[in-house]
Amino acid sequence: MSLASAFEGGPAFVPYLVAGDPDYSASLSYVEALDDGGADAIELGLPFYFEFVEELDVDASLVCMTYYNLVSRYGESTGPRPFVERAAEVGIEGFVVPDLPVEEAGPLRDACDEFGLDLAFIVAPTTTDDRLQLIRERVSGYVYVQARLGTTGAREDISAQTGHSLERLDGWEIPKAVGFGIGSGDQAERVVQAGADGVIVGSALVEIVGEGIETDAPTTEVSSRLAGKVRELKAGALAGGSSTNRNEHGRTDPTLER
Amino acid sequence: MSLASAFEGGPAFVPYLVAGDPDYSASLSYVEALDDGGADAIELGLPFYFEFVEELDVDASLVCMTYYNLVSRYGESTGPRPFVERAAEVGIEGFVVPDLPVEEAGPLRDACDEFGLDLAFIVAPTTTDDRLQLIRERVSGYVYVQARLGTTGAREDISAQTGHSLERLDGWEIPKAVGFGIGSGDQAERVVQAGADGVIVGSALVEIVGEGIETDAPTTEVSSRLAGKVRELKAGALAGGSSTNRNEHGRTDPTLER
Amino acid sequence: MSTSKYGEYGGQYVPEALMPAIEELTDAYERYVLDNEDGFIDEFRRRMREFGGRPTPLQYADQLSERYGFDVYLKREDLLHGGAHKLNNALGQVLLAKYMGKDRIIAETGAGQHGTATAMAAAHLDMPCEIYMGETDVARQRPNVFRMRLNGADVTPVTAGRGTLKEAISETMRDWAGSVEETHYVIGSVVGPHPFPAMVRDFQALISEEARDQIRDRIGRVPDSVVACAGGGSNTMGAFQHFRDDEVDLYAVEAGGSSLTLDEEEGVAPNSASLSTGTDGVLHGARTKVLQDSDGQICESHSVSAGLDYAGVGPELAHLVEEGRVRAVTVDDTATLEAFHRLSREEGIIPALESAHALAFLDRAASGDADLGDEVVVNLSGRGDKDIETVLEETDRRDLSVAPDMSLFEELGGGSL
Amino acid sequence: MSTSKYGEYGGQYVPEALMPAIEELTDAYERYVLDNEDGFIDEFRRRMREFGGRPTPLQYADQLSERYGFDVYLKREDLLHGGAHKLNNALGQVLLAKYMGKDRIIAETGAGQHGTATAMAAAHLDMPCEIYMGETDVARQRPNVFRMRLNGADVTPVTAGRGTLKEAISETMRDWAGSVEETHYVIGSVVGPHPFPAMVRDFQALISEEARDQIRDRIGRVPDSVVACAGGGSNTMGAFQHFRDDEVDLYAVEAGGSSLTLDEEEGVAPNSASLSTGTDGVLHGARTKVLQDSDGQICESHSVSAGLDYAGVGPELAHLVEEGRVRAVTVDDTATLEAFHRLSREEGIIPALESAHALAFLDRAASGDADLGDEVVVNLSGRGDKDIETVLEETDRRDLSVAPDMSLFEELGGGSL
Ligand SMILES: Cc1ncc(COP(=O)(O)O)c(C=O)c1O
Ligand SMILES: Cc1ncc(COP(=O)(O)O)c(C=O)c1O
Repeated sequence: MSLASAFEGGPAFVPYLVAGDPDYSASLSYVEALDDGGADAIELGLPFYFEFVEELDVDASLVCMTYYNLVSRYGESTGPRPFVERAAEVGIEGFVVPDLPVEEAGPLRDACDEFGLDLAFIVAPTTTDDRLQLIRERVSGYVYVQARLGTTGAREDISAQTGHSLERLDGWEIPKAVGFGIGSGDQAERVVQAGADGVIVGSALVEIVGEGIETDAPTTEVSSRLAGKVRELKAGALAGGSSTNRNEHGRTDPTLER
Repeated sequence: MSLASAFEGGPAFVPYLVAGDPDYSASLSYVEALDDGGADAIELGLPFYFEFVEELDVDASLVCMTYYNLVSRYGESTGPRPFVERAAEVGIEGFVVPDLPVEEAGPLRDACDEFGLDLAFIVAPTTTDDRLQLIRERVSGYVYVQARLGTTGAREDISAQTGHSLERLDGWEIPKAVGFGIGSGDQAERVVQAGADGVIVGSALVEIVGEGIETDAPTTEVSSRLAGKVRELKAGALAGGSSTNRNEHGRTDPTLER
Repeated sequence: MSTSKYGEYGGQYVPEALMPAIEELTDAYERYVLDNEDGFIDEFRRRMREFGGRPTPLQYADQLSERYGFDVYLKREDLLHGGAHKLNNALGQVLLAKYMGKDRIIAETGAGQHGTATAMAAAHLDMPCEIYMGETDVARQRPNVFRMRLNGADVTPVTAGRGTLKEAISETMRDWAGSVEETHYVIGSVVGPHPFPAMVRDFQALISEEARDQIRDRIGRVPDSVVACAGGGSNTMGAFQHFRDDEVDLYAVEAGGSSLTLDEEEGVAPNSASLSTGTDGVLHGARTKVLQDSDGQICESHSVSAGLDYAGVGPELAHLVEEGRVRAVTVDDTATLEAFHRLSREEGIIPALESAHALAFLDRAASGDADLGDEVVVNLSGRGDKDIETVLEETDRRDLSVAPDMSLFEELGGGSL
Repeated sequence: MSTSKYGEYGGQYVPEALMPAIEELTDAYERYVLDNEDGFIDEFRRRMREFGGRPTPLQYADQLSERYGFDVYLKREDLLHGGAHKLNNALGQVLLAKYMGKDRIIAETGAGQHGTATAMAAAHLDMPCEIYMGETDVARQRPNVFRMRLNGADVTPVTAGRGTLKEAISETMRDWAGSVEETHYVIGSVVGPHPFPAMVRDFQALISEEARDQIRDRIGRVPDSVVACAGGGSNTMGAFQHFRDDEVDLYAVEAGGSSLTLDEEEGVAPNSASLSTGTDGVLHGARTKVLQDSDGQICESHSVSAGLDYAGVGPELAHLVEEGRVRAVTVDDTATLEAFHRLSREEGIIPALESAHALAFLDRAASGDADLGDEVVVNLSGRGDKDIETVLEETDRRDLSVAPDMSLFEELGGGSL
């Protein structure tokens, strides 16, 4: 099994939510709502409880996004191996660890290989060519293309930025999912038009959960808002996929390469 | 006219009050009450208004006690001469200036001589023999013998202290008035027994005025309390005078010597 | 080339977007700080002398020496501009940012000490400066907020979470991740990803460079031991650095708070003793000793002293403790308050509560807990003006014989300070 | 032999009971301070170095120099232990008391700066210490009260009169008159009867002794002018002393307050400019320039800066102004606040409001009011931590373009500082 397969049915939509936000049972519903809305993979901010994943009933691939301290502290022995082993048991297919640059990723990469999980890395606009090379050697599942640096500022030029970023990954045989500040179906569409194999959406969804807390909305209502947003974004991504000659931007057959 | 004459009728009683405390007219009454009570001379804390002295109807000799800044600032020209001239006009007979040591007293001594006024100096327990000599040369009217240093501490040994202080003035041909913390007729008596030619009482009277302010007592009541206290003190002084062979302590005929 | 690892500790655990900034900074650190390119170090030393007030004195403490039976020398970082050792680092980094061509400074602050030092350095070097501070801290550390504002810094209250240091750090990181090209992030201690721990140590090493010369001038040899408090560990590493190759015992005194036992249930450590009680983890960009629960969740730390109240510690210091070169010890809040009052009263110096931890350890040593030898240097990392309100409150709750009676002044008008 | 008179000024206008103490002190001053008997001056210098933090730097002020078009050097007395030049004098006198065999220290204080310096010095030298302070001042200067208490000093609130500095001085004098044998009265400036003005000047002269060497090292010559604020005038005399025989213009900057015109009716001077607007009189034991009405009643003085808020001035300084050697100038409260903000913001140093007067005069000079020449030394007599609350209030009342916007922080919890 490989995360890359989540990208096989055309442009993938990859939403992000935090398990346990605002509480355990509500977030179960929310994550399931993402699935209902048509998510292809779900990045799950996973503090530490795997029982959450066991209870979860979703079709989408599950990616665990968490800080390296939690990964490396789990279980009795030191290092990431126990965490990865348990993640594999509950059906998690891969990891994104935002504070783990590729240089420090050796132990986690090894554990993922041992248990057949993917390890995605982020590529930022500031990533140097030297480091791109390192990342290419170690990434699996998909590469997370960070669309821009700050979250503030004009969002209009997102497709131009994305196009530029994707050009640097020309020839990489791995799906490229673009994220960071994407919030509407329209933006999703343009990102895919610019050549992305998938769209990652985080803060726009976390905001919906946050509003739910503020307005004290029932879980079902928040869930349906989430599912609606997911449908909008998914539709945007798909629209982007059909309106474009995607191979022009170097998309290749998304198979696992390591 | 000389202040020394106030000491001629036996042990003199020299009370002190501040003109204008707590207000102009009340303090007029209070000072007159001191006179009624039998004061021989009155040390008047005189901030700056001479009209007060002009209105005052008393028999006792008036001594002006004030800070040197007020003495030296009065009138158009600098130096103490204008102040002394005006003081002479209103009938003041002499000065005690507590912050003017004998070394700095040249200009005031000259002005006093010009207008026939006395200038008393204080002798403290700490005054050195060298300085005693200087004071002896420049003092007139009476010498103010400071009975002790601090106002706190045991008051019982006041006569011993006083006896010791007066011994140092043996042979001075000028009345010796003892003051500082004397508050009862009994103390006045013992001070005179110890050889003083006069008793100066300040804070015990100022306190009566202060109590009057606090209890909002009518001026007449405070005046009568003052007069009562003055009578007690005066009686004590006189008792001390009659119960003692005063010449034993070196008392001489109190005539002006400079 | 500088090394990014100290045994098991250190490293560069940062978001991808920051890696180039970290590499650029590493390069600048090696060129300017290590190789004095363009005379950077000369200018740094000159400004620390003229603006900062270096060298700070090494003072023989008459009363403490008599009390303890060994010679106590105080390294007087409290006399540095701003009132603490913090300026050594803040000025070094702001100056480095200038040499790197950056034109904006950001920093996080908790209690405000690092923020004020950074704001001062930025004003001195004419650099725009923004300080992130949790809104709870903004409200309870107002004098420091005003100081930063007076120095022309923008203070941005962070409203997320509990509104304290942790959220302020996240927000500063977020800013940096989006502004790395023109912005330098001035970290406040020997923590964070390489090259920060090494660089901050090198700036703070002025302390031991001077102290070593000063004590040798005085007694003709190095001391038997050096004692410093440890929060993140910057004054600590600065005080130890030039004594590391000598036969000198090095003591890092941590905040023992009210207890050394972690409350797993609540995720709360009633202390800030990460060297003494922490476990290996990754925090703020480096592998180090961390106060965390068994799941790897970072604990809330606690100390009477805001500047020590931190769940991690510098990776190099963690390594030195692991190696046995540095001894990590703790003193609790009460012993610290006693030491605060003792120095104030007997030596006429009101120490920072942070520094009072180092002083409190002298007392423990004198009662037999450690043999510090005959000649002891204590780093007095800062002055305690900022702590007076806290000390009054905390003293009130305890029965400290050494504390002065303040009851008279409670009667006389005016509520708080 | 030391001289007690400076032209018309000076002298010893004290109660008879104190004359012996004054003579004893004069003798001690001549032996220990002037003749270094028993190595007094050596110990004084050593303690000022190790405990006090001397020498303080002479700092080139980059931004101010650029702004004004002449070189501005700041003599950084703000870095002295305690945060102001006050310690030079307090430590000198407490040490002298020790050499004289006294075993008790008393002092008066108004805003608390001199009191805190004296309390620190007394704690350092292990001398019991009592500070008299008007009860109104106790209530409004609580942080300083706490500092004194922390340093082990007794603080005795004086309830007489308005409960401010004047009453505190009287009460201290009363104490001294009754305790001269074992007690030394540490006066807070170059005021009072001889030998105080000469002695305090000599202790403070460390400032110009260092500054003269420092500026000559820097520019190879003495400066064109030296600028210092003047309350009682101790930092002033200290900053001028070693430049008196040079061709250097000396400027004493007084507090112009809100107006230079005396209100005869109310007996109130809305300024503290005794050199500029006062008349000859006798105050606190010396003949000098005094703010007084035509009857010789001392006026209430006023200044935004508590430390300059005094109706008299040192007699020697009055004489130097009379002679034309020193120029007395004034700046008002508003110009002072602007200078406070300017230095904080542009140089990263928060000055004492007292010192901000000296800085404000640079601005006046640059706009043509005085020709300070090319090389100007300004005595930065103290740091402004103590003044932050006052500055916020006073800034609020005015419309100062240079001041930072604090409104954000008024919304966020917590009332006053
Ligand atoms: C005076 C003082 N000492 C020590 C510290 C602790 O920091 P570090 O351990 O990095 O020296 C602080 C932090 O604010 C401080 O203000
Ligand atoms: C910082 C500072 N500067 C100046 C002064 C004024 O005193 P002087 O004129 O004696 O230097 C004071 C008095 O408190 C002060 O605190």
